[in-house]
Amino acid sequence: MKLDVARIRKDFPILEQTVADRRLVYLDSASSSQKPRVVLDAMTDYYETTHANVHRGVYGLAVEATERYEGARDRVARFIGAPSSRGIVFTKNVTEAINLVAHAWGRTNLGPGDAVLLSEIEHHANLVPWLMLAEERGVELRYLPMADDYSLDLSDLDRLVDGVKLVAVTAMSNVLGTLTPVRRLADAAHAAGALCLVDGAQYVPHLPTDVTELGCDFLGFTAHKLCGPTGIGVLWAREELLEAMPPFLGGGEMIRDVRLDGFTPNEIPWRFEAGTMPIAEAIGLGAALDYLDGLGMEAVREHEVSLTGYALRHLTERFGDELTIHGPAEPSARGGVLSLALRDVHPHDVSQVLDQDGVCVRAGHHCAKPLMRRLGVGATARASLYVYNDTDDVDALADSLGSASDFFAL
Amino acid sequence: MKLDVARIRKDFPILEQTVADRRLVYLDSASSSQKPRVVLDAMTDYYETTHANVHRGVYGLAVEATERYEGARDRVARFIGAPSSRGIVFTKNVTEAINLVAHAWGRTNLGPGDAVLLSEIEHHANLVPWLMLAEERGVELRYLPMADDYSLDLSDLDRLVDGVKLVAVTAMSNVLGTLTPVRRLADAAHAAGALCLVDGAQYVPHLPTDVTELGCDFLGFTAHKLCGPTGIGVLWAREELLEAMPPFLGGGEMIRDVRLDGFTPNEIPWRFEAGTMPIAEAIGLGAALDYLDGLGMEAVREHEVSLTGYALRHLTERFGDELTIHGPAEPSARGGVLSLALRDVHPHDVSQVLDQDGVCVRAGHHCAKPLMRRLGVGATARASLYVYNDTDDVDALADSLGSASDFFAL
Amino acid sequence: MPGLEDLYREIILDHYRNPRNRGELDAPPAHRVEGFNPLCGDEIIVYLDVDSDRIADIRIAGQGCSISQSSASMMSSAVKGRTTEEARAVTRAFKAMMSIHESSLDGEPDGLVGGADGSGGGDGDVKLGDLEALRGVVKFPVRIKCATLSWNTLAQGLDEATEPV
Amino acid sequence: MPGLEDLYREIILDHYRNPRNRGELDAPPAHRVEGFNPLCGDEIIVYLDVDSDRIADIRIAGQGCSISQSSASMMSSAVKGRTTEEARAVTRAFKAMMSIHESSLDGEPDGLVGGADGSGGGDGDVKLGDLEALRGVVKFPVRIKCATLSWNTLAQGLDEATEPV
Ligand SMILES: Cc1ncc(COP(=O)(O)O)c(C=O)c1O
Ligand SMILES: Cc1ncc(COP(=O)(O)O)c(C=O)c1O
Repeated sequence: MKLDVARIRKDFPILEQTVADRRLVYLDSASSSQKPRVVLDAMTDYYETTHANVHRGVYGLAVEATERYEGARDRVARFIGAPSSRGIVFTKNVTEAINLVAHAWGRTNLGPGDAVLLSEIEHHANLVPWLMLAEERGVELRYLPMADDYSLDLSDLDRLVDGVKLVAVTAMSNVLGTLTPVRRLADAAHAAGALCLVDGAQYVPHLPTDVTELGCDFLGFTAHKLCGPTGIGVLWAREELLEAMPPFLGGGEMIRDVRLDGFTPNEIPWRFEAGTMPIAEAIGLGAALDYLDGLGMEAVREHEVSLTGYALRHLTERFGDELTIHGPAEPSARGGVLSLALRDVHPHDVSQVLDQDGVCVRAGHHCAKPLMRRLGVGATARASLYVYNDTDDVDALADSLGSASDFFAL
Repeated sequence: MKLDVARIRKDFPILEQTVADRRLVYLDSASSSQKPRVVLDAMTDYYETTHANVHRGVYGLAVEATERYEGARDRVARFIGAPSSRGIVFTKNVTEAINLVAHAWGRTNLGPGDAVLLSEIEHHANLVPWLMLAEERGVELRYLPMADDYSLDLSDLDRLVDGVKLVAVTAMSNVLGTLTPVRRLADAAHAAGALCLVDGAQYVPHLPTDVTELGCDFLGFTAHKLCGPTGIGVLWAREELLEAMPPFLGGGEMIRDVRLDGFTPNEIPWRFEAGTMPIAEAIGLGAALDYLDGLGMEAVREHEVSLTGYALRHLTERFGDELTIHGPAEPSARGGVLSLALRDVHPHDVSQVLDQDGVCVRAGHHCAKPLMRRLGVGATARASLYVYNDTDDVDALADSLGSASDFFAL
Repeated sequence: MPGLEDLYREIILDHYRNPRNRGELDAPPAHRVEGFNPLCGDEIIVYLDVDSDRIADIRIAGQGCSISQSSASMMSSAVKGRTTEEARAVTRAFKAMMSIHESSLDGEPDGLVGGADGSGGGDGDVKLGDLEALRGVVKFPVRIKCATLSWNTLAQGLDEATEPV
Repeated sequence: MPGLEDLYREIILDHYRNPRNRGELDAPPAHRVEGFNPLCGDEIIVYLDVDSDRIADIRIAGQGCSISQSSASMMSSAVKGRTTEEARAVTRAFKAMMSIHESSLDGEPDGLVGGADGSGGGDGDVKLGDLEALRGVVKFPVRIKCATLSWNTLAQGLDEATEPV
């Protein structure tokens, strides 16, 4: 099944905009995706008909709000093939999800002499929480290096994984597009007696996801990158792990009983949901998953492989050595994230010129400074693709890169 | 200036609902308020015209999104009289705001032998974070007791405050409606060399707020109780305090630089905003504050004092000894939160009967179990008032309480 | 919308007003188990005197709404004098009756409650008697927790009481 | 919408292509200060040789976009050979020119940037010369940080270099 992009584009109100009489070319979905009308409607409808705080009321609205909120949890579980919704914790973004693990699991299980294996290509969200833990607890951090073909270099995996308690890696690089061998890393982690955390921020929006097939123990992702609203993310974890973890944030909802001299935490998953949660956002996330499942995640992936292939070919043909694309050459080994370097024109300047043509690409370090250093650049101009992009967008990108090249020609 | 409630009600789509042919009587705003159309429109408009991730893009949309997000920060600063927006940190709710202080300030400044002064009437959000810290660090917790007139008993304040490093209190009880003497407590804290944190979850939505007048060092509140969306809260802190605090959550945006062996945190307030923030929600919060300022917070307060007075008189006349109202008798000493006990009918059952008449009140412990024990009850039925409530709502409550009383008569 | 009479049957109100087996037992020798409903603050304390696999005595303390109190009262009548196996069978049958919907509220999510498989576990002929009156609770999903609180507490008590020491 | 020519004046592109005072100085004796733009990853390193209150030499290293690089290059030309007081005055004047809007982006919020008060501080007659070409940057608020990066770094360097030891 192929995606009908023309039809899909009509679902996204923002794409009706024109910039200087040309259509908006939004190529920054790796940073945050746009939202289809059904998602906005689901949230507005919730506020207009059902809003009340959840889990605490006997009256009709509160019951209904609770059912919709918990229904979203079930929806998330189904989307990622989780055995039950008890393993689904709502957070404000994937960053909080990873911090939750670093605090609640990390501080309980890691101390001086313990090691965590990360990779050189991680987003800051999967680096800084561990750097903080390392500093506080004397935990050792190790890094899987990047190979010259932009894949993870596993040649030293056996040595690196030996003795670690956690392997925490991204399933897809937000800079390179590289898909990492999650299953293999999870198996290696387990063989070494370690757990495996997967940062699915870039993976879950773009590929069919099944936590059992991935084989990991924790998976985090974030709604705003998969057609959902800002303000909500997800941590999935194996239930036994959640059961054994102490709470992270303290407050209402996550307790069973509170006394002036202590408290008893609630059951999972609510133990990890302190205070009033992003209720409307959970409902919006549910609607986003309905939308994506309506398109079919297999079809989404196929569309992106083919569009990425088109972009790689087209850009390479047109710009040759003028343009470096930092990432795997093979579309099936990567997602639709194209980190571009146009000669020595600074990405910031590239993006500025593109903006004049209504072409939105991100210039910067993409929250992956260690990877930037590894690539030997300060920044890249990153174009990223999603369900509403088509070859016209890629062509517009190419044309606009042409203008930038001319403008900054010596 | 008096509130025009009839006109205000038209701003809230959910209030158009009828239950069994009667209008919806929403009396649970202390738990979460309803949202006016302008707030929903502001968020939808943002998503439909401007959405992009903030702080990271050169292109037009990203710049505009950043301006709207940072504009919301300025808006919040104005609403609470903060000297600058550098002291405004967005969180997901007030619970996270208090946890942030407990972690970033608490773990740096509190250890064994140090003490924190709380009160018996706190919400779990201002208890559990400190209980967790007490358990982890051996910090001593002290409690201001509740007096029999439902005010805080300050007779022992001098002794209790002596030697503490932090006084953390609610400005208004979510169960009793009691307004606490924040200024006096802040002054006592400062005289004792301590800081003062105020849980403003119930205060900020209902009274004009000025952090300088309150005299506190930290103030937290939550958007969903003041006509704003779920998914966003605020921590205000004096800038010098924020400057000296280490980060809490780690990830993108809160850093200046990241290396494989360490990181440099960003400036305030961004140091405390890890990952993609609730952007649309910040914009919704800004719109909610515009809405409330449009009504005028003085007028909001006047309306609630007068409506609370009406309710206290009316209910007491009608039910006499049959009905206990746990809270101060004087409307000017309290907010519009009425915790009711109808004879020995369980609040859960009261609320169930009221629900049949479309009267929404909350039955439960209201996340204040220690206070419930102090009151000698397991739960109360709580009716709470806001800008869209009027005497008709109070009358409907009274009638429905009458039915409940009859239904459960022996 | 289901009406109040679906929820508050006369027999329920009767147990609420005149709770059976109310009180405490010395623990030990009796087993004492506490149950909380975090939603509403209800607390149930079940005292169990198990003598060679038979519930020789049972007492209920704590506070709660009409549904949780009457359910506890009926439970105590239903299991007093029964063997622990019989008590477990009634528990399964009762929870099966209550199992619809419990998932989506703030209790145990989908399919993890004993009920569903209990009903397929051959307890089909357990007589619920008065307890049938609680069937209407299912129409008020948020109150199911009230009805099952004492039963979950009982189940925990039975596990503790029959644990090999 | 302001056009590219508002931003990329010829003189800016010239400084970008042919940066003045590019390089390093031995530190010590020179002062070495680093500046980051967390938005885009730009890094500027300023080397300052301050000799009895005069900037005897200055060198710029690091990487960045055309705006940050040209601004650094122009800055180096503008302050080289000047007294530290004169350099501070130019800095204030430059930041005053840039101060519009900086607040609402990811730099220092409202009114806390030196610019605003600097412009009221009697630097009105400081000649900005070539630096005037950067005025167009103000129309592209997100690029203001690029233009001011080297100046903020210089300011920090001057503070360190003139600190009483
Ligand atoms: C006094 C008080 N503090 C804290 C909270 C917690 O607010 P939130 O759940 O939005 O974090 C509430 C409301 O539930 C409250 O009433
Ligand atoms: C790989 C990866 N991990 C983590 C994140 C952080 O996501 P969020 O900012 O929603 O927490 C992102 C996106 O910014 C990402 O691309």
